[in-house]
Amino acid sequence: MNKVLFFAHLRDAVGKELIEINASGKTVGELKEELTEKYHLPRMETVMTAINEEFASNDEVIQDGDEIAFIPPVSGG
Amino acid sequence: MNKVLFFAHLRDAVGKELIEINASGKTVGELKEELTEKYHLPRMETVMTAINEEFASNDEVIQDGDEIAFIPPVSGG
Amino acid sequence: MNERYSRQILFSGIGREGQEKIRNKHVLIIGAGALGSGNAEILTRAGVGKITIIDRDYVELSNLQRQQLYTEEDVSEKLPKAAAAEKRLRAINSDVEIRALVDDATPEVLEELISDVDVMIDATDNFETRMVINDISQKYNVPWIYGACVGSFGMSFSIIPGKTPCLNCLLRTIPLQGMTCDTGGIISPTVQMVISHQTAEALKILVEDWEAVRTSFVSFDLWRNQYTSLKMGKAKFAGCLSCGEDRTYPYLDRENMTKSTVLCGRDTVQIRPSNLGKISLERLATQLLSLGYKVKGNPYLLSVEMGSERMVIFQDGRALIHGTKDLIHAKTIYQRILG
Amino acid sequence: MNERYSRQILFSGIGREGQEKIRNKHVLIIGAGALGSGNAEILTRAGVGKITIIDRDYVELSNLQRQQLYTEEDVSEKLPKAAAAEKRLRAINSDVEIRALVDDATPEVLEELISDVDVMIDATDNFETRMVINDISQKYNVPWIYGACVGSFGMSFSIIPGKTPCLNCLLRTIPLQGMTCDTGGIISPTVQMVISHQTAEALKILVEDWEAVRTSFVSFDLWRNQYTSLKMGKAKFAGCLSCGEDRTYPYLDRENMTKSTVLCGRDTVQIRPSNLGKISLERLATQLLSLGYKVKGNPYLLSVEMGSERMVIFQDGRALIHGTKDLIHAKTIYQRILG
Repeated sequence: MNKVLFFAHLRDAVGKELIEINASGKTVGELKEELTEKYHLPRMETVMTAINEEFASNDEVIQDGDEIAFIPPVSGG
Repeated sequence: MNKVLFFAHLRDAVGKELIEINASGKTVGELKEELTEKYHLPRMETVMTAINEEFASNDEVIQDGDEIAFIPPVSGG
Repeated sequence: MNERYSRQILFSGIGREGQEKIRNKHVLIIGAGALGSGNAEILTRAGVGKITIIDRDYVELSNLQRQQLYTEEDVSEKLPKAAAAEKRLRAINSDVEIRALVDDATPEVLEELISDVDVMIDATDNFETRMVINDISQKYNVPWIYGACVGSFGMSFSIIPGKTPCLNCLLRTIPLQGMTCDTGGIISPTVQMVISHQTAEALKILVEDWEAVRTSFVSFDLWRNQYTSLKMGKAKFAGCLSCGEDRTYPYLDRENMTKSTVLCGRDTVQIRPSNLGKISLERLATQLLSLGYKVKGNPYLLSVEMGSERMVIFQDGRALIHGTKDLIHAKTIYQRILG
Repeated sequence: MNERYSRQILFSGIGREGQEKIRNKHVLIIGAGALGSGNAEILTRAGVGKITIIDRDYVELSNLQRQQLYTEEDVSEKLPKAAAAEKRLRAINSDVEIRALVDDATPEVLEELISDVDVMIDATDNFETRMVINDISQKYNVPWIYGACVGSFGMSFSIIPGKTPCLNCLLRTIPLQGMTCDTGGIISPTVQMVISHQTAEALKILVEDWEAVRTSFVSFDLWRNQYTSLKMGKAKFAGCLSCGEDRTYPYLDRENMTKSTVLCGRDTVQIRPSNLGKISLERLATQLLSLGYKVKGNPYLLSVEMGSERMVIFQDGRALIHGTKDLIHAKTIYQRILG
């Protein structure tokens, strides 16, 4: 199983900060697509992904137990 | 084994942020005394202790693998 | 939409209803130094209905490095901090009722101010006053937000009566020799980060979003890139004299306060701290020397030159401040060094 | 000891030598909004030798909730932010050489300013300018500190050429529709916390304490009590056009910039963004409606009333701003909504 954390407006879109799903074997890109569809997440292609508090690219493969976080870069200032 | 983290001036006194020692079976109070002697730490009786990111009192017993942190409340402002 | 606060109303945690609540609340800020001036500016800009700020000190040149309401002109006019703060806060937001008091935050003074206060912000520089705030908070059921910093290290904790542990639970006794900005230095990003935490908590309390109020104790070091958040449930102490069942509010008792007395016929004030206990004169001497102070001493006392004053500190924490008859000024000097 | 900076010199990370370095450095702050005014105040108080701040905008009433250098008087005088900032910064610290420019931070303008700059602070409100800063940073080997915030959510990352990944590595393409303070709202504690991180990093860079500079990407949510710090080593992209081996600095190329043109004979400016690509008009409409804007539209375009102007947005991101001939004003309005 994997914990998936959502930050900022992604959290609002999903309705909670944390979900638990089984994403092991999937790439980050595949997980993004799946979640985009399920939760209608906006613009996931520009969202930063972390696996276990380390930056991960779209083709990285998720292992069982990995903690995933999605952090949308924002532009306000 | 246990990781022990020092914050603020305690870190300066010890010379590093993190040490690894075996403290399992000791109480927080005993560990404080031991470290005070070894590193000449100032006023440990007023320093807050956390075990695994949770506040711990002086009579709490440390388990193997516990992460200890010493955080001195400061008065500046 | 109220144009002035439109960006704040847009934020989902506040909204129009939250802004209305903020507009009808009263915040008491104790201290107008680094934390006090920053907290006051943010809450004034946010449109809080009424802000009371109390401080006993004057604006000095060495304040300008981090105390954001003040200018070089305030230093040259030697304005009291509360007065200088009031002037700037009014220019920032004339909607807010600002009450500025040049006074020492004693139990008597705070008990008089507390009646319609919704939250207190700790912007003091010593544990003695914090313990008074803590007792007032418990006695009158008003939340307060602890904040403190030295160097690049800072911390904050929201204290909600009946819900979280109180400061007395955490500390049990007042640390006599806490690090202060006059002994450990301070950089302004640290101050601002403590203020960020304090004002975010204050806004949550003002809009009554109790779910959102942080229950953990935050501490961080900006130079060493550390940030920790501690769960505090276990810190609650049933026998606590400030928040336990048999509470006495010990810090509202005059007996437990630092006493300052002008010594008759001499240009000297004596300071006698509340919790007498030995301090390490040797360690204090080393520390003060490394900071560039002129220090002389023997096993029984230390003598420190501080500008036009000279402070003599005894092992039990008692001190004589020579060169002044001003009780409040003497206490300020004392707490700058001894926290 | 220099009395004014004594508390900063006392801090072990700075010291007398560090203060001397700070005194001889030049910081360029791009933007004088919420992040810019706060960064400028802290660095001015810290005694940086020279500070240049550039902004194209004017002080408006809705800025006062979080933009700390400005007062109600600045609003009523409609002062440019750079000019109002300069006035206040001078009153705070006459030691510091303040240069304030009322201008758009285009590649040309920034390339002219960069020569003796030691660090750039990102205080912009859009990714397009950030990408320009990022390319300038790589081309001239000057670190910059990214900072951004919306609502209670904020982030910061220090970008050191040759050491850390750059913003282009992280984003690969510019997000066309980033959340902005005009769409997601903002509270001032969030701004201050980003500023704390940015100024702490700036001080480390100014005193050349490269060991202390944070290499992780920080993000936090003050309302939801979150704080994360991500290791970024793996984000470095060898083929990056800004910092890779075959770099072209694409964002310094005029072809890749948002173009604004006054439409002949009409009181209208056309904005054509650099990275054309479909945007979701439906989502944008829902968002703007929920924020209280008057929105009309069809599958091909949206029309939004914004005070005295009206913006028509097409699917490819192109927009017409009716009611103005001022290119910079039009671009400001556009980026407020589209980030």
